[in-house]
Amino acid sequence: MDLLIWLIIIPLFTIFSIGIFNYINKKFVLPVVFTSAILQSGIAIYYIINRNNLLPQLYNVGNWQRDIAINLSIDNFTLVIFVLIAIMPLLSLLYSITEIQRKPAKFYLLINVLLLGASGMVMTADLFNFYVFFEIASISSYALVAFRDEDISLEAAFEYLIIGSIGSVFLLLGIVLTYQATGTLNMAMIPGRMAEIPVITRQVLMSLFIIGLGVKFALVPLHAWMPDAYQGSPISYIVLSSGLVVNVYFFVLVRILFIFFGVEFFQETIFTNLIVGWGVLSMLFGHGAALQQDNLKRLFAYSTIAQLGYVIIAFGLGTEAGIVAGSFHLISHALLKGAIFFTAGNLHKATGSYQIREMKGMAEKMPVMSIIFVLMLIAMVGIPPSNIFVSKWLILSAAVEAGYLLPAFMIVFGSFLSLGYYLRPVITIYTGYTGFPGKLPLLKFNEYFPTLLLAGICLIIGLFPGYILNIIDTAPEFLLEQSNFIIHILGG
Amino acid sequence: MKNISFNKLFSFSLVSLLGVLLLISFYDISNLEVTLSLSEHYINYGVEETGAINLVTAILFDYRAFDTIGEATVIFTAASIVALILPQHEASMLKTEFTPIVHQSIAFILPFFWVISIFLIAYGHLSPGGGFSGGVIISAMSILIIFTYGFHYMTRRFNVTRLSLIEDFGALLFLSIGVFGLIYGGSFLANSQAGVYLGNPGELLSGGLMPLSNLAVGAKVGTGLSIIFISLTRED
Amino acid sequence: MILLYPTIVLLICMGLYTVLTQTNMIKIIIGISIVESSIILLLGAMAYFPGAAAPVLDHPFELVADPLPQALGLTAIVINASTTAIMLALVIKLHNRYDTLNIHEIKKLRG
Amino acid sequence: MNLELVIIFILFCSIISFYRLIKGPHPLDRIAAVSAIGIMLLIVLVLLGAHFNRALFIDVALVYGVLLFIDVLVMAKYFGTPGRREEDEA
Amino acid sequence: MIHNFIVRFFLFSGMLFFLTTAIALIRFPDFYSRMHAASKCLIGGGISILIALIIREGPSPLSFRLLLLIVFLLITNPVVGHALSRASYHYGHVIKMTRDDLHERIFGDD
Repeated sequence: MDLLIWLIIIPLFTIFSIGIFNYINKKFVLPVVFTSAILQSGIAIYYIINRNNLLPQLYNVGNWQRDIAINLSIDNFTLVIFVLIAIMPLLSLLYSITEIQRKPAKFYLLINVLLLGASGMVMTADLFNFYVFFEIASISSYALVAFRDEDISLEAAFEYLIIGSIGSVFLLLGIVLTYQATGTLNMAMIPGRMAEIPVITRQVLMSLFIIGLGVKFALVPLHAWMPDAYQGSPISYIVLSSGLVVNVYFFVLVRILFIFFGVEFFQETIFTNLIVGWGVLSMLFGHGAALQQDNLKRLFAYSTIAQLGYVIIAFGLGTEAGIVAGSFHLISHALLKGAIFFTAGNLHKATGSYQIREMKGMAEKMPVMSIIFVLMLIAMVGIPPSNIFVSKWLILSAAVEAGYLLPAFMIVFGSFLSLGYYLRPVITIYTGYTGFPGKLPLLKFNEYFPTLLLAGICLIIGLFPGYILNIIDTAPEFLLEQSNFIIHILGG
Repeated sequence: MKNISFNKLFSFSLVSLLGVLLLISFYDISNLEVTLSLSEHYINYGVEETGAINLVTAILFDYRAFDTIGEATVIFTAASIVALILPQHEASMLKTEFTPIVHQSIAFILPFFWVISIFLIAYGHLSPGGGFSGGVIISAMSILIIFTYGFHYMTRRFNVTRLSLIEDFGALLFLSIGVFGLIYGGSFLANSQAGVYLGNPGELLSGGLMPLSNLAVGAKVGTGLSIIFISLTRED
Repeated sequence: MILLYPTIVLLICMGLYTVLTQTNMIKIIIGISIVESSIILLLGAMAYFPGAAAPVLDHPFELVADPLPQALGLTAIVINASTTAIMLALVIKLHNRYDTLNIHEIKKLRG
Repeated sequence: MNLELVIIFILFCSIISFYRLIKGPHPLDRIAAVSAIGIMLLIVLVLLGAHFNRALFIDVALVYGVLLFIDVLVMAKYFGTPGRREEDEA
Repeated sequence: MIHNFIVRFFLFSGMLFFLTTAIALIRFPDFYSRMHAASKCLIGGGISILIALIIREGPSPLSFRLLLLIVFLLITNPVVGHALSRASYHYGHVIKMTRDDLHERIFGDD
C-alpha cells in the first residue's frame, strides 16, 4: 500500500487548515496538530516494521512514466531518517505545549512546514523537487529561530537568513548546472550522464552541492549561525532541528554525493582523505570551541557540530562498515541530544537562565532531573553502556579496518577532550549549594515525559544495539551500489 | 590604496576565484553534447498528453504539479511568517499624499486590472500567464489601493484575518484537486492520467483540471502576496 | 550569446562581493537579490537557442525553446520573493529595535 | 519598412537613455529614465509580437505595462516625501 | 500602396519621437524638462508605433489588444507624469517662476 504520499498530504492539510480551525475555535488546533503528528509517526513506524516486504518502494506523483515523473522513493537507507521521524516530532510537539504561550497556532504551522520539508527532502528522487522542499524547510527554520521575539533571536535569525540564502543560491546554481550538463532532473538518470563531464567541472558541481547543504548542517567554516540560532530559539525547535532537520540535510548530501559521483570517484581522487580530514577538523574545532562556552545552549550547539564531525568521518571512509557506523551515530546522537536539550529546558525552569554559572546547587532544587542530566552528559562522552559508546566503537573499528589510524586516534582524543566541557556543568550542579530559594518548580507531565522517554530509548539502544542495527544494516546497499538505486527508480 | 582593507581584499580574491571556476565549468558544460530527454518529451507529447498548449503551464500544473504545491506552501508560509514577525503598527511608510487626479484615475483603472487578472488566470493554459501571474496582478491591485486611498481604507474591507481565510481555502482547493487525482487516478495530483476529459487543445475549457488549479493558485498567490504587502507597510 | 555567460558570472560575483563587504542590511539583501536574479537569467539563457519559438504551441513550430528551465525559473522566482519578504520583515523589526541598519552596530549594541 | 530595423533602433535609443539612469543626480531623474526605458521596451515587445505574428507577446506587454505603472507610482510616492530634502542636506 | 505609406509614416514618426526622448533625457538641464520629454515623447512615439501596427494588421484580435494597450497607456502615463512631477515639487525641486500657486495651496500664505 502506498502510504508514503500521506507523509506529504497530512502535513499539507494541517498547514492549510490550521488557520481555519484557529478562526473557528482555538480549542480545535491542538487535537488537529496531534492527530497529524501521530499519523505521521505511525506511517514511519509502519514502514520500519514492514521493511522486509515493503521496501524499496516507489511512488510516481501524477501517474506519469518513471523517467519523466517526480518520483518519491523509500529504500533501506531512508529508514535511518524514518527512525527519527517516528520519534522526534511528536515529543517535540508535546514539549512545546507549555513552552510556547505566544501564538501557538503559528508555531504548530511552522513545525508542520518543517516536517513537510524534512520528509519531502528525504523521499524525493527529483533534483528540483528536492530544492523546493529544501526551501520549505529553510524558510520555516528562519521563522522558528525568530519565534521568541527577543533581540538575540531576531539577530540570529537575520544572520541565519543571510548565510542560508547564500547556501541555497549555491545549491540552486549546482542544480541548474547539473540540469544543463545532463539534461535531466531525475536523480537516477543523472549518474549515467555524469561520467561524460570533465573532472574539474564535476568537482565544481560537487563543491556547489557541499557548500549549499553544508551551510545547513553547520559544516565547519560555515557553522557561524548555529550557536547563535540555538541560543535564541525555543527548546522544541532546537530538539527538532538537531534531532531531525540537520540530519536530513546531511543525509541528502551523502545521498547526492554517493549516487551522483560514485564511491570510485572519491577513491580515485584524493577526496576520501579530504573528507575524513575535514571531519576530524570539524570534530576538533567543535570540541575546542565548546570548551570556551558558558551558555548551555551554545555549548551543545558546538557539541552538535563536533558530533557531526564523527559522522562525516564515518561516511567519508566509503566502506560498508563506515556507513552503518555513521548511520548509527546519526540516530543515537540525535536521540541523546534531544534528551539533553529537553533536560536543559527543564533545568531552565528553576534558574531562568542557560548560563552554566547560574546552575549552582541545582542538585538540591531538582534532584531527579540533575541526575538524569549528569548521566546523559557522561553518556555523551561515550562511557558504556551508552548508545554513543556503541556508535563510537563502530566508527573506530570501521576506521581501523579501512586503514585510517590517525583519524581513529583522533576520535579517542576528541572524546577525552569532550569530557572536559561536559564535566563543567556537572561540577557546577553538584557544588555551591546556595540554600533553598523558595518554591520548587513543578514539572508537568508533558515536560518530564519526553525527557524520560528519550533517555530510556537511548539506554535501550545502548544495551541492545541490535534493534537499530537490524534496521540500518541493509542501508549501504542503496548507497554504495549506484545500480541498485537506478534500477529501483527506473525499473529493470 | 590605503582604504582597501584586508576584508575587502580577501572577499575580492574569494569571489574572483569562484568566478574563474564558474567560467571554466560554464565553458565545459556549454561544449557538452546533451540530450534533453525530459524537454523533448514535453515538447513532443505535451499538448496531447495534458491538453494545454502553453507548455510552461503544462509543466507547472501537470507534469511537475508537485513542485507547484511546494511552491504554494512556500508563499503561504512566507505570508504567515511576515504577519507573525510584524504585528500591528510595527512598520510605517514615508509618503506624499496623492491628488484627486490620481485617486480618480486609479478608481477608473482598477476594473481594468480585475479583467487582466481574470484573463491571465482563465487563459493560463492557452497563453503566457497562469495562476502565479494573475495572483501577482491581484496583489498589485491591493498595493495600488493601499498607496492611493491609504492603509485604513484597505484594511476596513480586507483585513489580514479575512485575507488569510481566503488563502487557506484557495490552498485547500489545490490540495483537494490533488487528492481527487489520488482517488480517481491512483496517484497524488494526477490530472490527465486520472482520465479527466481533456477537451480540445486551444479551447478555454481544456486541460482537464488545469483551469481549476490555476484558479486555486491565483486566489492563493494574490491573497498571500497581499498579506505580505499589508504586513510590510503599516501607517501609524 | 558569447557574452551571456560571462555576464552571469560577473553578476554572481558582484552580488557575492556586495554581501561579503557591505554592512548595511538593505544592501546585503540587494546583493542576495542580484545573485538570485542572475541564476534566473542563467535559466532563461539555457532555455533559448537560435531560432527557437516561445513554448506556446498555438500552431506547430519546428524549433521550440526548452520549456522546463522556464518553469523552474518561475518556481525559483516565487521562492526568492518569499525569502526576500522575510528578510525585509526582519530588517524592519531590527530597525525598530535598534534604530540603525548597520549590522556591526547592532552586534555592538547587544554586546 | 522592416520591423527588425525599428526594434534595433528603439533598443539603441533605450541604451542612450541609460545614461540618465546611471548619471541622474537625483532618484527622481532615474525614475523618469526608468519609465522612459520601460515604455521603449514595452513597444519592443509589441513589435516582436507583430514580427513573429504571435499574440502572446502582446499579453506579456500588457502585464508589463501594468507592473511598470505600479512601479513608477510607488517610487514617486516614496521618493517625493516632504521634508526629505532637509534631511539630505543636513 | 497608400496603406503601406501610412504605416511607414507612423513608424518613422514613432522612431523620431523615441530618438528625441533619448537625446532630451541626456541634454535637458533640469528635472522638469526631462520629465516633459520623457512623458510627452513616449506617448507620441509609443502610440504612433501602435497605430502603425494596427493599420498594418487590419481588424483582428491582435489589433483589438493593441487598441486596449493604447487606451491603457493613455490613461496611465499622464497619471505617472503627474505623480512624478508632484513628488519632485514636494521634494523641493523648484524652477524659476513668477508665481507659485501650489506653494500657497500646500503651505498657506506666509
